[in-house]
This record gives sequence, C-alpha cells and structure tokens, in this order.
Amino acid sequence: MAEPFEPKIVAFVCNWCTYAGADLAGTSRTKYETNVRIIRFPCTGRIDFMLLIKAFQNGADGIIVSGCHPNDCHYTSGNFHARRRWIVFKSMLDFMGFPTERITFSWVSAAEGKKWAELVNETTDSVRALGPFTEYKNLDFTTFNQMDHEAIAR
Amino acid sequence: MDTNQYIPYQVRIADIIDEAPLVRTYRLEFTDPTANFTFKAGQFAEYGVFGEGESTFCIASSPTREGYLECTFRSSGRVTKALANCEINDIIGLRGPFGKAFPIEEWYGKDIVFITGGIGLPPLRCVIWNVLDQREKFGKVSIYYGARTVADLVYKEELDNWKKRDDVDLFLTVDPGGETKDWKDNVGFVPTIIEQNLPSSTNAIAIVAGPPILIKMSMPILAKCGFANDKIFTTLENRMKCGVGKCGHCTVGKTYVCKDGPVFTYEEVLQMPQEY
Amino acid sequence: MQDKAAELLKNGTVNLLIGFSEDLGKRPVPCFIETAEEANILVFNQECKNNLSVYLHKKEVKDAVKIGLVSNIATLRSVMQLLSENQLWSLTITYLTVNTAGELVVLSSAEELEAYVQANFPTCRAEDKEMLDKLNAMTRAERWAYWKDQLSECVKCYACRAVCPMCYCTVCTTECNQPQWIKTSAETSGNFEYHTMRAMHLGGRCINCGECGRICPAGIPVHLLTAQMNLEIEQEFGGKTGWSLKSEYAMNSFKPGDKENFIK
Amino acid sequence: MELKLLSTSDIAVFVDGLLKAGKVVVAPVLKQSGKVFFKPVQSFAEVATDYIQTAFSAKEVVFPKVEELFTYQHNEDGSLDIKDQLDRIPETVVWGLRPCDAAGFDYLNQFFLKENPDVYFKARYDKTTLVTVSCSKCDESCFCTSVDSHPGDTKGSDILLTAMDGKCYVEVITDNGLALINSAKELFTSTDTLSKEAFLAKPATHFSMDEIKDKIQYAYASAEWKHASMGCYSCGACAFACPTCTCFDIQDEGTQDHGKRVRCWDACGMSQFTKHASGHNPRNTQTERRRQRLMHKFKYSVENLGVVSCVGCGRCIRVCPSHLNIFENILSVMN
Repeated sequence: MAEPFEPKIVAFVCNWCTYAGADLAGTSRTKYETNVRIIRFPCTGRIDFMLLIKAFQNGADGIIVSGCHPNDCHYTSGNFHARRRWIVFKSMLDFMGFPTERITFSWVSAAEGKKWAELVNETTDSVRALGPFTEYKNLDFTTFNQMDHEAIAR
Repeated sequence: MDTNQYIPYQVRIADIIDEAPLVRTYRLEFTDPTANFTFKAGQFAEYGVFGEGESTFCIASSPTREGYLECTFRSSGRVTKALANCEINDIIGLRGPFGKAFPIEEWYGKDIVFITGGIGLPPLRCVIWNVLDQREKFGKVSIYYGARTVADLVYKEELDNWKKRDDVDLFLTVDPGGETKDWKDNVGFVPTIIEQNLPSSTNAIAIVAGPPILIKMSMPILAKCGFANDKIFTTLENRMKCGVGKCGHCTVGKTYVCKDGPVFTYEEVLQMPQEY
Repeated sequence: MQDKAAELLKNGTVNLLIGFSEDLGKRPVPCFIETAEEANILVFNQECKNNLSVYLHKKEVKDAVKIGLVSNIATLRSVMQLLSENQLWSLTITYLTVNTAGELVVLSSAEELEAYVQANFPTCRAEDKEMLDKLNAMTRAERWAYWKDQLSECVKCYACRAVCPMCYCTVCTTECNQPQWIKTSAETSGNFEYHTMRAMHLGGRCINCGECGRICPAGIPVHLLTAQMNLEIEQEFGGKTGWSLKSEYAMNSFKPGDKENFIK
Repeated sequence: MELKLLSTSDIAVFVDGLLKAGKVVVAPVLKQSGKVFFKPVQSFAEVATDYIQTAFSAKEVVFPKVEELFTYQHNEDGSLDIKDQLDRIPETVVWGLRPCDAAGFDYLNQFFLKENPDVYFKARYDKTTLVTVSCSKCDESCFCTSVDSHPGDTKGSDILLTAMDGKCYVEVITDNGLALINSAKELFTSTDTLSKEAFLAKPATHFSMDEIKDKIQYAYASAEWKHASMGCYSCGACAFACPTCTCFDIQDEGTQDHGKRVRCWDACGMSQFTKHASGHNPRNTQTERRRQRLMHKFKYSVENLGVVSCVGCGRCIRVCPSHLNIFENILSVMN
C-alpha cells in the first residue's frame, strides 16, 4: 500500500515576530505537525513573490507567509507594504486560476506560539486534504514536445 | 549510431590550486578509466556543474603530460561561481575536446614568442608546456606575461621555474601601480615591454592571448618587429554553449569560433567582422 | 502632420522624429526621421497602434535629446507614467497627436500633455472588459485550464517585454541567473512564472495600452493579466496610472486600512 | 517520384488511419486566439485547412522549443547517472505544412547533419514524414519566389498534396513518402498528368537569388543597417517563428542532485545573446545584431552550406511587433 501523502510546506516568516513565535512554540514544547520548513527573513517586506513561485517550482505543496501584526513591524511599515503586495499577488494568482488556497497568509506575533502551532496544523490538514500539487508539475506536459505527448498517452 | 556530443564525461576534481584572487586551477581525473579522451594544445572543453550549467575554457595542461587534465578559470558568472564552490572529489561534467589546435608540428625549428596577459596565460600554458617538453625541437623561446597586479599573476610557481631555466626568456610585468615593494621585474603594459625588447621575427612565430585590448595594442608592435600576419597566432574566446558549431552563440560573421577556431592566425582574424 | 513635422525638424525644435511610415504592404512601420525632407513618408491612421514611447529608452534616441513623438492616446498616457517615474529627464519631447475630431494637436510641455491626457483619458477597451468578465465568471479550474492552454504556446520571445514602455530595466529578472529566478526554457511552468512575474512588476504601473497582447506572436492575451490587476488596484487602492505627473506608485505606498480579510 | 490521386473525401480516412496505426500526427489547428498552430491531433476533424500560414513553423517537430538533452541523478554512493531519452521518440507525420516550411526542413537537415551530426535532431528527423500542401493563397508577406522556391515546390517534402478540381493530387517524392502511401494503398489511384501552375498562389517576387549572391558581398558596410534596425525592439519573435533559425541555449534545470539539461531556442537579436560573463558584448548594438541575422540568412549560410537559409515564408514580417520587413531591409542594404 502507498504511504499516506505528507505535504511539503514552506513557511516564509519574519525574523522579529513569527520566527520568535515559532521559537516560543518550540521552547514551550507545543507539539505541531512536522511538515513545515521555516525560512527566516528580516521582514515580511523582504518576502518577494518570486520566492513563493520558486518554492512551488521546487515542489512545495503549500506555503505559509507570516509576519508581525500591523503596527508591530520592527521596521515600522514593512508588513503594510507586504500586505499590499499580497493583495495584488493573490488576486493575480486567482485570476490565473492558481489554487491560492495553498498559500496561507497570517500575522503571528512573538507571543503567539500557540497560534503558530495551530496555524501549522490547520494548514497542514488543509493541504493534506488538497493532495499533492500535481497541477503545477503537470503544466509542462502541455509543452510542445513529442516525448511528453507520448508520456501522456501511456 | 553517432556519438552524442551533449553527454558529458564525468571527471573528479583531484586537486585544487588557488592561483590568484578568484582564479583557481582544478586538476581533473576521469571517473571512468577507460574514457578515451585525447586532445591537442589549444583545444577547449565545456566544464559543467550539474544543476547550474556549463562554461567554456581552454584545457590548460599539455597533451604531453598524460593521465589528467587541468583547467584554470576566474569565477565571474553563474557556472564559474558554482565551479569555485566545488571541493576535491566532487564530480563535474566535461565535454570536449572541441575546436582546432595550434599547429605545433609546423613550428619545429622556429623561435616562439608568447605574449599574454592576466587570465590569458592558461590557454597558452598548454602550448608552453608542449613546447618545453620537446624543447630540443624549437629555437629560442620567449614569454611576455603581464597582469594588473602582482597578485593577479597566475601559475606563480611555474613562472619561477621558467625564470630559472636558461633556455627560456621570461619577461614578467605588472601594470603601473600594481607592483609590490619587493617586485624586481618590469613595470608597464605588456606591449611596452615587447617594444623595449623587440623580439626578432626571423624564422619566428608569435602567439598572443589575453584581453581584447592586449591583442589590439600588441599587433602594431609585432608588425614593427616584422611579424607577418600569418605568423601571429591568437585564440579567440566568445560566449559558447554547444561547442560543436550548432548553437550560434560564438559566431563572428560566418565563422564559428568553436569549430573553426578558437585558434586563428591574425590574418584570419582580420578577415572577420570586428565582432569578437 | 507631415508639414508640422517638417517645420519642427527645420527650426531645430526636434532633432529626431519618431513616427509611422508604410511598408510595401501598406502596413504602418515605425520610422525615425532626422531631416525635414524625409517628413513626407509620415502617415498616421487608425492602424498606427504601436506605442512608440518604448523607443524613448533606446540609446540612439536618448542621444538625440530633442525628440518629436507621433502618439496615440495610449502613447501619451504611457509618457505620463514614465514622466512620473522620472525616466525621461534627459529628453525634451514634442508630441504630435490627432484628437477625436481628427485635428492635429501639438503638445510641447509636460503640463500641456497632462491636461490633454486627462481630458481624453482612455477607458478599458470594451473587448478586454468582455473577456475579463468572461474569465472572472469561470470557475477556478476553468481559468487554470484557459491560461494553461494559452501559456503553452508561449515561446518566450519576450516581445511582450520588448514592446512595453514600462519595461525599461537594463537587467530584467528573467536575465538574473544567480539564482535562476525564471526558467530560461519555454516550458509551460516557466512561462507561468515569467508572465506572473511580468504582471506583478507592472502592478500599479501598467497603462493598459494593450500592446503586449496585440503583438504576441502566439496570440496570448497577456495584456489581460495586467488589465485585471489594474482594475483590482484601482478598486482597492485608488488612483490611475498615467493620470498625473505626480502619480503615486501603488505598490510603493500603503494605507493602514488596506483589506486583510484573507489574512489569518 | 510517383503521382497518385486521392479523392478529397478520403483525406480524412487516410489521416485517421495513420492515427489508428499509432503514428503521431502533427497538423495545423485553429486555436481560440484566431491563430493556427502545429499541434498533435487526435482526428482529422481538428485539422485547420483555411489559413495562409501558421503562426510558428513546424520546426518544433524536429527541433522543439525545449529539448531535454538528458537527466542526471546523483546516487547515494557518490556516482552519477546520466540518461538521455532518445529511444522514446515516436513515429511522426507532419500534415499540411507549406512548401516553404518543408524547404526549411531541408535546410535544417543540412545544418544539423552535414557536419558534427546532431543526434537529437537526427533521432527526430529520421522518424518524421512530411506531408506538404501546396498554396493556393498568399499574402503580401509571402516571398518564396524571391528565394528560389515557389508555392508548389517539392523541396524537403516526402509527399506534396495539391487539392484542386475536387481531387487531391499526390506527388510522392521520397521512399519515406511512398511507405506512408503504401500503408493505405487502396485509397490511392494512379494518374500521370498534373498541371498545377494555374492553381498555385502568385506571391510577389522582390529580388532574385543571383542578384543577392552578387550584391550581398558588399552589404556588410552599408549605412542602411542602422536605418533597418532602428525599429527593432530586440525581441526574439522573428527567430522563434522562423523555420530555419537554429540558435539555441543550453540550460540546467533542477538542483545539483537531480534534474535535467535542456536546450531551448535562443535568438541572435536578443541583447544578451553574445554577452560575455565579463560584461564585454561583441555585438553590442541592435544594428550589429540585426545585420548578423540577415547576413547569416543570405550570406553566411550560403558560404558555409551552399544554401540560403531563408525560405520566404514571411513569418518574421507577420510576427514582428514593428513589422520590420526582411526583404525590404535586404533590398535597402544591397542598393
């Protein structure tokens, strides 16, 4: 029997709030799903949308983007800029038919270790329910290339 | 079935030598001992880091010394940076040898003048070794080599060896401002140094390799020395991808540097559009 | 227009005039005129759709300094946006256009240009609006299938980037290879990445001239991506691209009250 | 060469028969954008017939826009596996290409196989049969008669179809073509007369090859190149649509552990094409790049291979965002 599907989830988090929050979850020994790989950034303002695309390109099934609550940004306004970018990026992806439910945006502060654990659990559950992100990988089968057509035929 | 020229040999990095800032030499050995790889002085190869791509440089060791290959490169782009991050025993890809070689056999009995600068020495080192390994077959051998600073000179150990030999005239130089306190050799640009020494062009061959500016500045001086255009050899380097005359990146007019070169006489170079 | 162009070239107001001429097949082609004698090859009609402002980034054009630009309204709007992005500071430009009544209009200052553009501000083309509505009415999976089919034809010739007056970066993200952000090859996933990237970088800057979609050799309506985003940005954050000389770049500003109903 | 007749109603039967026999049939298909593309089809019903020229050439069949050269995989013991997939290429019939496209295949064949044969091209080319359809229509971009060809040219084709007077004339040119016909012998009858000249399209002739070969020798230094390239946006549309453009790039996709090496189309008109890692760019201006492209088509390939590498399909003119016109450029630099 095939092994049950375990999604790969990449979390892009800011150094000052969410990373500290995840740290708190760890030090308080809160158990949560192990599917998540955390990548730390100086600020959510630094999280370029290309990084998200790159993660999907390299086989991520789901993504979490998280940083300081509004007005809590270490650099005053990084998360406000990021929020605006997410609004546009999400609507862009929606318009292209991209399954945006695979991306979770969130604010998690340094004190919210519990919220972090819950966020990871919820995201993992929902991505697990969505299944592996084959839609993205299958994109390339539409490229004009006879070998691919043969592969589809089989 | 024709051989597939795009499938690389696998070579292991056997040794790493730091030559100058950002410049490294790798000694490479084939993982498959039966690999039938032979080459001639002046030919080049495609060195590939899997996942990053391929980069082109000359084979810097001589065919007269068998069992291994050496290449010297400066890390500047994506592939060369990835190459520089490799460690001893890493496996990299190698395709080649490609291109035409220097017609060394035709030079037997003649004087040879090597003119090169900076990272232009590696492609000539192959020829220099080749010539020195059969020293008795050639006349006078002189080498003019310069770099921006003392630190930028490559193959320092070999330069010392060549200097000690009395059958080689080595003229070392660094650009003004690049000298150190204990630098005893020349200071000045390579063409200036040639002009001061005016090598004889009687029964002689000149080989020039280096940055385009060095080639451009050296030519009038060689002409002054009396070298005919077909007695001056140079090796061109253009951006290359395939190495076999297909991808089109290296074309200069109708000439594919990869398969029609990289070795050209100056006479051939003058026939081409000035797009190299 | 020919007379006016000749006059401008003759009296030295303009060193180089960028306009349209016709090829053997009577198709409008961009032309570059340096002397008054050549002005008789100029044409201007409904078919002259190219957004010539993209040539303002060309080195040969920048060198000429005093430029005459034959423009349609989309061209003028893109010049407005470029001015607000401070891209044309080294140039003195005279604009030649034809208004809705069919009369020649010559604009020789940025202020005149602003007034003219605001008075004749273009709206979203009806056929684009129709297509956007159609796509937005689809299910998510249908839209995915639609774009998948369209983008599979993309060969990454980068014509959409080349004709875009807003794509003036000297080094594009597509050429950044350390790391390789966008796949070089034209596989559909790489095409998806490229077009998402292109649209995002034009967010709040695209002036909706529609050139990228019109000239696509594969017929992909790439302009719909930026058109949709423009609507979204106008709706959420307000402001119109290419409206004023002091436009604020939507992606470089924020309001504390921006929506966040999608953030957990 | 043999001449046969096929009734127009049997064309569908023939094509569907090829599909049933397991061949991949690539044919022009009309897509919702209104443009026609070469696509693998599942039945003859999908094939478009009413069009002058497809958006891109059929070279994708033998020289795909993305070709996987090999996959690589690092094993745990430190060794490395490299595999190509040449044996997976299926038998393919390209249906309904134009004579100019077929002439393009002829050039590709010479370019890729004459010297240093390219195994990927050869593997595909050997499994490809070209069924060409002569043109009864043309537009102002077509100029095949200027480059030693015409709308009923058999060069490069395996079979040439000419559908006129309610019948379909079948010119069988190669053994490959004959084998294809023989797979459905019963559909074809013999005939011995064909005069298609009146039926064929008459594109305008702008110059002759003799004239070009003579005058192009002096064209390099022409001041007109600057004029001819000013409008060029330096995109790659012309090169990618061209049936004879062969330049490509080699790229790795994946991680250092596993991935693939692909070759993908590249265009000499793009500013990065010749740029060295040092920043030095041998062809730094669009004038030089445009000149390289045109001179390659009309001069360099004649010198290297003895054939002109332009087939007059006119695609570069149709796809060019600024409608730069290849034959007008050539005429202007020659005079």
